[in-house]
Amino acid sequence: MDEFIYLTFDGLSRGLVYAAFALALVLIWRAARIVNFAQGAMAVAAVYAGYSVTNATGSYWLGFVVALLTGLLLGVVVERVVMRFVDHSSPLNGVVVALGLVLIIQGTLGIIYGNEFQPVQTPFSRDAFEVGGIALLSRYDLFVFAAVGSVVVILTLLFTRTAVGLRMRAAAFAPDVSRLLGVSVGGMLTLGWALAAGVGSLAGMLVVPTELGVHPTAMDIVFVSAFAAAVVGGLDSPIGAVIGGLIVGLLLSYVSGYVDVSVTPMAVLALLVVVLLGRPGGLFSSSKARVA
Amino acid sequence: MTGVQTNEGGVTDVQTKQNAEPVPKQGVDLPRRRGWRPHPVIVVLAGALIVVGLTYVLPPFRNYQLATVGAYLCVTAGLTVLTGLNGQLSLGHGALMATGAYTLALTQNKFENLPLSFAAAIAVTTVAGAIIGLAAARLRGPYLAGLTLAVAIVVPSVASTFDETFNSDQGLSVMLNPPPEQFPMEQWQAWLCWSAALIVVLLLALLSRGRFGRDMRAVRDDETAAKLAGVNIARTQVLAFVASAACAGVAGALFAVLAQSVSPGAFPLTLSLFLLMAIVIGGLGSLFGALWGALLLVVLPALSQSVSEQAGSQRLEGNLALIVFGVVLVVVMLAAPGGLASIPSRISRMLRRNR
Amino acid sequence: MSGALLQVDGLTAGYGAAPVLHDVNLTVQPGEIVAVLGANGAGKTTLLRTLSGLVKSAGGRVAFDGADLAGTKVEHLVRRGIAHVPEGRGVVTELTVDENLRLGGLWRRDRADAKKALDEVYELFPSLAQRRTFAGHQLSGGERQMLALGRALIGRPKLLLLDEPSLGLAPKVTAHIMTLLRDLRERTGLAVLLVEQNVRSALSIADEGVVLALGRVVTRNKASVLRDDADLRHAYLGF
Amino acid sequence: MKRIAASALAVALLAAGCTNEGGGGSGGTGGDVPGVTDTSIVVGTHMPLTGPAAAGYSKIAPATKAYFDYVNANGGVHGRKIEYKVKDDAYNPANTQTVVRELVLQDKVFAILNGLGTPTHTGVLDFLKTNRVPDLFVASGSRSWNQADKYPGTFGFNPDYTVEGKILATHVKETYAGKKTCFLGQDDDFGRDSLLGVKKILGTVAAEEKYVTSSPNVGPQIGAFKAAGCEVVILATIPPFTALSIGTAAKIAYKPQFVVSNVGADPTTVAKTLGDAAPLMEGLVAANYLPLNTDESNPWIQLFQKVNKEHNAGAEFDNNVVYGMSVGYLFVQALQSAGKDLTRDKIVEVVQKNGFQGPGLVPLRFSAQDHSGYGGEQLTKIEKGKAVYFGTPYTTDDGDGPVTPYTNQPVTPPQSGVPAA
Repeated sequence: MDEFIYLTFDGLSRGLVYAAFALALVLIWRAARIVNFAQGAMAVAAVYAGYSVTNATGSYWLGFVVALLTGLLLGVVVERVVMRFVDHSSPLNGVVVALGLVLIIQGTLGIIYGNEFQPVQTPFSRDAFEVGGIALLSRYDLFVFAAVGSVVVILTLLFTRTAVGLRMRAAAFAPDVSRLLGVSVGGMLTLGWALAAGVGSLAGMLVVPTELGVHPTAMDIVFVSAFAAAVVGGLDSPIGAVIGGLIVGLLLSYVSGYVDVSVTPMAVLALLVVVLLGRPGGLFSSSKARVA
Repeated sequence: MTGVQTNEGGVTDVQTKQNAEPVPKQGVDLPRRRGWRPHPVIVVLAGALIVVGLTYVLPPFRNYQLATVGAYLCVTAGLTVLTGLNGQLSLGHGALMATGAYTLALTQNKFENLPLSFAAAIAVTTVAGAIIGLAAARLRGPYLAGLTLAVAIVVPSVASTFDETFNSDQGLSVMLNPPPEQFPMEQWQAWLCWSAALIVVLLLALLSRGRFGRDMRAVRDDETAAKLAGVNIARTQVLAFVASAACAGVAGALFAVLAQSVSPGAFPLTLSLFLLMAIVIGGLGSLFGALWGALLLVVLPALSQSVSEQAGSQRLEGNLALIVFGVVLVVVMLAAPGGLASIPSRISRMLRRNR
Repeated sequence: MSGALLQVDGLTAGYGAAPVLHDVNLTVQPGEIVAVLGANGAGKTTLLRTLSGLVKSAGGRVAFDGADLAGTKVEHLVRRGIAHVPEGRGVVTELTVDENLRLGGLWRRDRADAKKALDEVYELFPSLAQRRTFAGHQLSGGERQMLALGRALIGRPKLLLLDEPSLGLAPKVTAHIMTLLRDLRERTGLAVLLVEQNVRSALSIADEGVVLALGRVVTRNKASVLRDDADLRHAYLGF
Repeated sequence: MKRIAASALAVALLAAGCTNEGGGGSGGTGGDVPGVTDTSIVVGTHMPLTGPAAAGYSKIAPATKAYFDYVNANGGVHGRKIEYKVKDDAYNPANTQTVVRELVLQDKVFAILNGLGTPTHTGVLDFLKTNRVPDLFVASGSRSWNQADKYPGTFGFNPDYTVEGKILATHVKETYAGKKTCFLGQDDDFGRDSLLGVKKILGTVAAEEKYVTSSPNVGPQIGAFKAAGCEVVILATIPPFTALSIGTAAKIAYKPQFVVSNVGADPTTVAKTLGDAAPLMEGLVAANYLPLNTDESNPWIQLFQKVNKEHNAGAEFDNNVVYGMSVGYLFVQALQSAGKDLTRDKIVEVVQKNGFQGPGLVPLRFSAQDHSGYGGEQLTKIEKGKAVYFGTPYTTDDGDGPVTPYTNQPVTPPQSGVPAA
């Protein structure tokens, strides 16, 4: 029972990170009908930027802010310089270009920072509080809860309560109509990428310190888990992404606790297969064929 | 698509019209069929002659590289058929290669019979390909890419979960008898790899010329139209996946023989990305482009390695190749979605237009 | 022809290599309703899409209010006073009625007037007011058409490009919409370029008609004349 | 037609590739020993310079090269300068195949020196044997290198993992008698051989767990140790996983005594990974067989620091640098012993003859039958962030031989820093 509680909290904490990352995927999917396979690499690049600043200044928070800003900027650059010019007649094209970006970003990071795991600070202790002899949550876990929670709230408010949010939703659902109504669809697309990449870099900042450290390929497996989370939730649904993230986080935590850590990638694959073949629309949307 | 994003199946009702407009398919076209085309058998025989000639001229290390090109050609040719002709994107071919490689290693270490081991490798990979293909046939674009990406990531996990069989990260060594005395090792390796590669290419060429090839292209271009024309879509897709998986199995087995060992580290995610790059650059859909791709997979890393050696920078090694591959991939996709193999025909079309 | 609100000269356009429109000329005067008629595939929708920039023109000139429209971005068109209600109404089905309507006024600097225009639309279409929080996909075809029309009006346009408003609607609803257009013209001086398959109802309110066939203008004349031209109707309009 | 034209192009590409290097290839003067001329010896190695396994290891080859540069600056060996070709294999066995072939077939190296990694190097053993290339001082403690009959040209360097396991376990048995001892090992020869050694001494452990490098999370394993009430945890881990284990234990308020394999105990590397949590390493017990980087009074360290400053651009001086230079020193010793008429057979012969005295705290085990490397280790403890030796060095074998203290005094380096002939 102790272990179950520990694994549950651990899973929720990881799951929130996957949720944030899945949210980033959903944002871009909704805006551009592209699954951004470069999301992981972009997040790692942002984490490296934050890492450099933290090392240079000694301030975690300055690095944190820089990482998020780098994420936003990378989103803008990737959309404006590359994705905008992708021929969308085949959905393969966007995927292939994103994978090309993965190679470019990982190679560049390797040249700048070397291909070694670099330890990353955490702003709060990762020692767990014990309640009744059971290690539950660390301050860092609470920070993760708070950070991802704020992002979800901020995004919700942005999309439902602001004019920009209305424009972004309209541009995503009906680009042509939106343009006829004076919405700069290109601008919204750029904004969507920026937001998504910002959220992705937040997820990166949160997850990297809990693993071996930052490395050009540090997010590869995280990306797959987050993709699974997004698919579980239905790629179109932000709420689904959050729930999907938690499901994946818990699943991985239980599998690693009760079966074996090395089995977790297989568990992700199994989950993907089951959801994609069983409920093609994700668990939270009406079933529709997965034809992108 | 006139710069307009399309939504999933009619979410909004505004774009019905432009969807109906004839859009020139890009990125997945075969090179134009112009004039006389030699029968694949002739091309493959010519290729065999060239390769045999080369193996006598080249120094041993170049022969080894030549062998590697041949091994890569098996998988790039298979992927070309899958992605280029049938429009399915797979990032899981690295994992399928691993399947072939491990099967070869296990069979070979047990029976020490190379032809038998190859047969086993192909058989097992074919089965694996059928399983993934059945799932793949129900998925499109990014979903398929994501699922196969997960397959690619899962290789080390399988190797360590079943470590009694696969020996975890360390992998297995492959017991091989040395080639007959009179042939140098590397020459023998080149012959082995190229015999396999040319057979694979010949079979794929014959396959894509026939009815099955037409079906694959029809499914790629327009599933609805293909269905109306009586093509069994799911069967075509699964068969295409199986064929290309078998090719990946051959390539994996060849790599196991070349490396005399198999381990998860030899089949990283980057391998699958590199394969994708190879076929994109080679011009999706052209078997001849697959040769270009295989060649680049060997030449580009070697070139970038020698550049980094000259620059004296350790960090450039490996990473420079990644960047070069990535940049080439992005630029080719943005500028010439048909890939390098389509560039000659693009240029000639441009010239004709300007006259 | 000076003083024309919309002046189209020699417009050629299409998707890809083959043009759909060939050398199209037409004018719309302020406060005038011009109907564009033609069989399916004649290029009517393409004409509207080219005017608003969704389809790139391959030649010719379009002037609005005396200024060339070339190079105007699609999203800036509405600022110039042109509202385009696309075929199929272009209601963003995932958004609510209220959100759809607000979307129509987001570009306006004059927030107060945008709000006022919104209230006017709700007055004009009471059924929409009752369904403010309904999602677009929950509306009937007629309501969607009203929503799209109302949303266009929030921008207080000078010219309305209206694509097949009657498509899929019951005759009664169609008649209601046509009456509405005429009333609007009377009250606000709104000019309308109306693309219609339903020739009868289009000509019932139009001042002038333009007949397209295979992307070319075959006839331009007073609506009353076209109504009575049986040969023309048989040749191009199919009734 | 296009096909044929492009085939021709492909041929040209390959041909262009081979003319590049053609000239320098076998350019030996006098004798026909590959890689050896009157003025130079070319040796090569494969190392992970990039990729996840590069951490720390990428510093070894440059250090070896720096020591060779130092020797070259002091006149070389028998008038020959040593040229060291370092190829990146990114710890990918397929790449190792390619780069080792390139070194042997194209660069015509005299020998492969200190090739790193068990899975990577295992694959090239047969190739090196077929081509009769000496395969010296492999950088891994696998027992595979010690197969004198099957691979007569291959020699190890590191004490093998079983030897190390026996020595670590002996310490545990003597110092923490009666305490519950558990074991976490990497899921390959490293972890398995180490556990084998540990069990030879302790008989059994209270709990044994393993990990794979591809899955950076040891939470469940450490949790299991805590649940089992382990008081001593022996780690056969690489540095990132040592750090991860220590950090994870702290996270769940679990503070056992860690006893760590030399492979994963370099304080500089582990501390870097732990970052702010580096103080958690205090009291950690590990083992080593070479002088410690922080022991500045040691004459070997003084020599290596000087070399590091002069020829390695003052790279951060950690135990990987000490390791790399020790390898270089041993190779130069072997070359000196082999004499002026250097051949491949000759170098294998002198390595088997052994008798090398260098920075190592214990003797090398080389003989005609035994091709494994160092035969023992001495324990270290981390005090105030620095590792220090305590007790005496021990030697043992990978079988059931006893673990015995080794009492011979260490030698000091020659004045010149270059071993004499």
